[in-house]
Amino acid sequence: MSSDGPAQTDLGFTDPNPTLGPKYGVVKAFAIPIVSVLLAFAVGGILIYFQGVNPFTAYRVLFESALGDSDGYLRVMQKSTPLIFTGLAVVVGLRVGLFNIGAQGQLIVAAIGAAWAGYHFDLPAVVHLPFALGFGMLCGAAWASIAGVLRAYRNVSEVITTIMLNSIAIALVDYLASRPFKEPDQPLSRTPLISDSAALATFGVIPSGFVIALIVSLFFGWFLIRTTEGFRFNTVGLNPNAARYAGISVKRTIVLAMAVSGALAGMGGAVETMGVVGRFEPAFNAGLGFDGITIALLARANPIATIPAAILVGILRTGANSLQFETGIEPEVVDVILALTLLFVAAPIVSRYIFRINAKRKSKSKGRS
Amino acid sequence: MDDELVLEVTGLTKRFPGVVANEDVSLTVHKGEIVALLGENGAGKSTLVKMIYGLYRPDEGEIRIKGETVRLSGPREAIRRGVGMVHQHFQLVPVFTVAENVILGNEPRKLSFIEKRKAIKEVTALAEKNGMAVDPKALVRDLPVGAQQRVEILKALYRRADILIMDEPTAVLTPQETDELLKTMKGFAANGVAVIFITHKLREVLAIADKIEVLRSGKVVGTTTPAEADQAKLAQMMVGRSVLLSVEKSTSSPKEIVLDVVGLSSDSDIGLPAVREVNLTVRSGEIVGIAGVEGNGQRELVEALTGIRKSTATKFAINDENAIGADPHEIHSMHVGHVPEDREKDGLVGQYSIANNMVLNRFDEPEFSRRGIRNMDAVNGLATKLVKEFDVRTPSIKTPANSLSGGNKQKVVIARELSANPSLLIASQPTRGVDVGSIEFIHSQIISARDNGAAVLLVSAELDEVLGLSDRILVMYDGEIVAELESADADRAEIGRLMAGGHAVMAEESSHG
Amino acid sequence: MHRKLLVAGLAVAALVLAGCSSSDDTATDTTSAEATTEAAEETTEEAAEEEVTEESAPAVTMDDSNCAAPENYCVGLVTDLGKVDDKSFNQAAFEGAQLAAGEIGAFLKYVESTDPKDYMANIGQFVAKEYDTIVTVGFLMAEASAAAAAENPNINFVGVDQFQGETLPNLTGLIFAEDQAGYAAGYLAGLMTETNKVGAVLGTDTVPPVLYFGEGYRNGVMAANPEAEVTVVYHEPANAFTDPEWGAAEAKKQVTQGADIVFGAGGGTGNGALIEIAKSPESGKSVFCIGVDIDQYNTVPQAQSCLLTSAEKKLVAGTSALVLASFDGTFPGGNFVGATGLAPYHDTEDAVPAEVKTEVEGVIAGLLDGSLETGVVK
Amino acid sequence: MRARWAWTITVIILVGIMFSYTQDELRTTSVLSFSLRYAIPLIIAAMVGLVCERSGVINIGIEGQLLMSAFAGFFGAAATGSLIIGTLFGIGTGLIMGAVFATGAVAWKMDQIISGTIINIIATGLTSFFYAQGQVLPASTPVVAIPYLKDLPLVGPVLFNNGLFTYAAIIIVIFLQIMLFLTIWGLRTRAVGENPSAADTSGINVQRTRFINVTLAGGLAGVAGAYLSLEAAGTFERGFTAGRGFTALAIMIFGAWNPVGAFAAALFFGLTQGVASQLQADEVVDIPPQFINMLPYVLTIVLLAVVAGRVRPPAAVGKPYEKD
Repeated sequence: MSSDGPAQTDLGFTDPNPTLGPKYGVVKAFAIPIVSVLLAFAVGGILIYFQGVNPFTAYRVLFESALGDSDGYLRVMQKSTPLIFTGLAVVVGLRVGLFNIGAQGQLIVAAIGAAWAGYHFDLPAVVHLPFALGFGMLCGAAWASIAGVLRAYRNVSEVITTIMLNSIAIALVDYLASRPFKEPDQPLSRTPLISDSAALATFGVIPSGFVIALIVSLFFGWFLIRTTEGFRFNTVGLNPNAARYAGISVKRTIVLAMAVSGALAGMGGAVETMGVVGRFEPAFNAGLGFDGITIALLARANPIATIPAAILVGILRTGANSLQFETGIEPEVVDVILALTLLFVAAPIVSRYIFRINAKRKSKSKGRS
Repeated sequence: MDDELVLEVTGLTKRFPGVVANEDVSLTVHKGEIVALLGENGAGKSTLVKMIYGLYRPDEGEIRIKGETVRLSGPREAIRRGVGMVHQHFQLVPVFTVAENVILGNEPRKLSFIEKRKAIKEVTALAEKNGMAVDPKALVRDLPVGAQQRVEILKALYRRADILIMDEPTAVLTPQETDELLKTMKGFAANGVAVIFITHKLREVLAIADKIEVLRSGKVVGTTTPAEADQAKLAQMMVGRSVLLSVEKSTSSPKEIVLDVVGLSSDSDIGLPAVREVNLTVRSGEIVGIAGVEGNGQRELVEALTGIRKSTATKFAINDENAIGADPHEIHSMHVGHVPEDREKDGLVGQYSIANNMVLNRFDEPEFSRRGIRNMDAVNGLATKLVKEFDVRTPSIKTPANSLSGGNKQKVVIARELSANPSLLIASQPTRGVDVGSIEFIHSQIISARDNGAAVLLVSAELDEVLGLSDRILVMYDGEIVAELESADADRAEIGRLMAGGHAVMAEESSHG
Repeated sequence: MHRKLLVAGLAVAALVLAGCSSSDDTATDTTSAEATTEAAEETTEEAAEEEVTEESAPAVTMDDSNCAAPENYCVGLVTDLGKVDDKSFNQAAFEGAQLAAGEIGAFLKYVESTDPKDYMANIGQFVAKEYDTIVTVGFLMAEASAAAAAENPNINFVGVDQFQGETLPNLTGLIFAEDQAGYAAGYLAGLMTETNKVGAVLGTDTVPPVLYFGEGYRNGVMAANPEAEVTVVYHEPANAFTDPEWGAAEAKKQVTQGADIVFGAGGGTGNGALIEIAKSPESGKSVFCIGVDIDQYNTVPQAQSCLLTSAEKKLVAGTSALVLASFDGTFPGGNFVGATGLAPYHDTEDAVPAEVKTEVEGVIAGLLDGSLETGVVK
Repeated sequence: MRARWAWTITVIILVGIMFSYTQDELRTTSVLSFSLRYAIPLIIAAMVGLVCERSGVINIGIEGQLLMSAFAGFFGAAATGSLIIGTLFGIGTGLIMGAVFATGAVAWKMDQIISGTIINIIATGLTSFFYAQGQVLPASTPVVAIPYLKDLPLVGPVLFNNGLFTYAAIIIVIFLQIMLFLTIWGLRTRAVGENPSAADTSGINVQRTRFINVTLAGGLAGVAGAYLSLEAAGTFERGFTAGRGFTALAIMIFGAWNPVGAFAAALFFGLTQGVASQLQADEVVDIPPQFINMLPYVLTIVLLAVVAGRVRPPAAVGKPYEKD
């Protein structure tokens, strides 16, 4: 038992370099999340059944509304976008052995930061867009860095600090939106609308924020495997002692990773402000950071896998209201399904079952050789 | 010694994923008998006693305690049946007092409340009775190692253990402390306690054991007594063939100074001085060995020299370059290779492939990366080459390091550190827990590094290793270098005394007398 | 063993939950008109033991498959982040829609938003089915309603609690003079107080209606009784409407400090205050509470003993009137100021002197005809 | 050193309260009552975290446990018409939630943070999904004034004129303080939280101890949840625990993992809330309420940053116990 390394979170990811790593991670990477989702849907189906609705009808409605037409696609993409970012934020933390519970706080701080940068300045779009986006990311990174620095230099658990920082962030943005940044001459607590020059466009049914999310996600998939900095992240996450002995500054890596994590969550908030909401309004960003935890775990700390995981959550959240419209089932059933999915992904029951099947198969195939 | 059989183990087998830790082990222990379990690291001694203590459950076989076949569900039941254990890594709660640690699990109680005063009285009495001085109200974290071990022993005695297992109790003690402990153990035996004594130190075994069981690769390979055996015979039984007592090597031809240290001091993890004003030079082409009982500052010294631990020094230079305040990365770039003491914890990333481990501290060098992007072809190329050169037995360079044996893991670390052609190699316990074949290979690699002009600083708790490899020997005691000897005139007994804190002069006197 | 424990535990929990959910069959009805859909029809046999839907409305159109047909009239309702059972304005608006739908034999269905970004989409579901009238509830939805109304000129939109700056013929914002209701309540409190101290426990002042209620109340008290001391405390914005425990504690504090009438306004937070006052042994004798939005005598039965009245926005009446107007073709467009006033005294009828009742009625009349100002700056 | 400034602050606050009492009796006692009331659920919830962490398990699922048991307590009482049965429902649900959490975090050795997160998400989902409106408590919990004591100046009306749960909370704190530091259970629990391996070799079943403690802590969460819905609020709303489970963690840390310390910390934070709302009511100064509300969290972070190392969680917290 090492006493002073970062808490290790074994999520079953193995050698992060697939070209060098063995293939045994594949089962864990795909089978467990898929089986877990199916199981969660099964249990959710039972709940739906007891509400007097045919679960198959309910699920058909849910998926049709999300994937049935271009409007559905657009909404799924819009909903998935911030979730990809917050999922990535949690993933990057996990890779370095940090549990960033604070994506929510980082996201809202960045969302109001981007809104301020978006309405307060009047700049040409080529400057304004990156400026507002960057300023939001900076806010998220700074917010997360408080936890990162405390973790690295004072050995204070980032779990506790990010929980505290979430509560502080909520109070802080409420204050900002209701007083200094408030849109004047109207009663609501919200900021003014951002200038058009800071608004992210939607191309047809494809929001540009979603495209950015995809690119960033793919980038981090590459970054963690192919770059020296990514190698540092992984090494610190897997064995901080060995990292230190190998000349990697663990403290610097922790601070950097937490800042990157916060910047990613912040990007989610900024994109949400600039691409979807158009201003900062407190209720509009509820729960996005917490969904990030679900997504990161569902993706088993793989950056690219956050895309399908976020899309799944996006579909569920998009379809929830249609489910109520068509069948009268309360939209909260989606939360129950997500919680169950997370339970099955994290709990060893599913993986044990899958591995037992797998082991049996292997022992059979070994018989040949 | 009594004839009453208190412990009988037959056909005990324990498997862990991928390893058979114990296979068909049988053993008998009588009342008042001291049975030594002798074997190298990894021979299965600890696994065996952990089964007897109920920490592991045997896969096959039978344990009979005082004539009764038992299936131990855990330590609690073992304790109830009179089995006590002094663990190699002390099982103490640092923030508890001595008394609290001793009574934990067997508390004197009134209703559910602990009778604190009674506990302190009992512990004091027990300590006095067994001649072990310790303050029951002191916090364990404030005690020195020797005193902590006494607490550990008191814990077992408090539970009225009449079968006492001692797992490598002398590893952390000086020779003098060791002698005292051996005396105490004899006292226990005289009082009718059966003692199972685990060690890999032959001298101790011959000194006090009534019976010696030698384990190798999880099996009992022989049973003997001190009367029938001598050190050479025991060693042969342990390793299965004659040990090369001295390593073959040419005489050294030291050249320029590579490592030059004057007045280096460093603190331990809990902030106490661990390394005091150490002066040290290592020249190109020589191996300097540091002998000493573990815990006398060797670890802190190595960590200070490699930049992992903060230190102060009047002078600390590597190849004439100032290294005071340098971090591990900077030290590494001064062409220093470091084989850490605990390779699993500090030397490797178990989940990484062999290839990634081969460049663990060089991944960002221009050879293996360009503008922050890793060059995997170069990495794989180097790994393939090193696996062949250093005879790492692995199916592939993509195999995770976790799945290698101890010896092969160590070869990966040594290969990595030597492949950069270091001008200074700091090797800490380079053959700990490594099989005999690998030991020889590793020794020959260290010597050939020296012959190629590297300066080598070797730290080892195995005196034979230090004696066999070093050209010069420094003895470390209580954070200080207390003596420097040319290996030619080094004498085992003398070094032993030095390791125990005896001064060189005294050593000379005693050797005259 | 642990696994069995978990399964058993979950089973027990599920049973407990199921028990709870079915126990509301007899509770205040909210499920009437939305009941039957094609999905539910498919499963009616299976759902034999399910909630029995109480059809309060006669001759309702049974589904929304053909809303475009003139003989089928469909009414949809979208809430903001609240639920139609929130004991507050969402519920009142829904009840209003139910009332109207029952009267005209319309089909009624609702969707509860879970994310503000879904407002348009949720409205869109009703639009797609060509609903005739769509009720959107809550000031947060004002902009979404305006946008939807502009896009769909042949559907009428009722925006409850939404001030519409731009006038569209097919969008009517149902607004209320909360300050007037608050003023009336405050006036009553000012006359009723024996200790010359009255209090108010409110949701956040960042939500306009709450602010108007609060400040109207303050001014009302002062107008009735210049010697009285008014304590007005708002919750912070986070969890402003879901913190009954804070509401209760704050109400208790005000009573301890001598307030004998407390106005609780702010969703669950305000309800917490009302329930706390009702716990007092003097409840209904010398200590009173005043509710908000709708007649809380019905929605917060625990508070009946202390409930003097409720500063009412006639949400039910207003919503139902606008839905009916939409049906009749007399939809006004722009903004429609709904009635405000005080709910009946109920159990405290006898505690309020007749002259107080008369005086308060006079004040309400004055507010309505404009002869009296509340002094609240909007 | 920490103890010294903690005492200094305590003395300053007490002197302040005395002074305020001489100035305005009623305001002082009512603000203190408010503070105590604000503190009570936090205190009990902090005890949940404390028992878990002292056993080596970090529980960030307190929020969910509170929510579920408040839900079950309220609807149990409403359905059966009995506050006592409702309370039992709440505690029972708390125990179940504790056992579920223990199954994940202890028995299955899942990551403790993930287990807690799952508890929170499940609780939010289930309570929203199954929430039914229109339920009413059969009665309100009685306020019990303790004879003689209630007539004491200052402390009488504040401490000795409360609902039963309030007394229960105070008793729980004292009880746990005694249990933790004077009894065998306490010694063993602390051993398990500090060095599980040492506990194991001393014959203590680490897994069982943790499982039982975490489950029982869930029962405490049940008490807190029942308090919230049955005594404090008298109702249930979706999500109405309003982050108290997280604030409880802050309080636990601020109290240095010590029941009485946590009690003091909770009272301190309660006092800040009480004073803040009084300032607003009296229209004295206009402090944005958000700043008052973030105070516990800011102070906790500052505390952790400044005295890190001295305020130390039990050594084994967060790590599932693996033999060797």
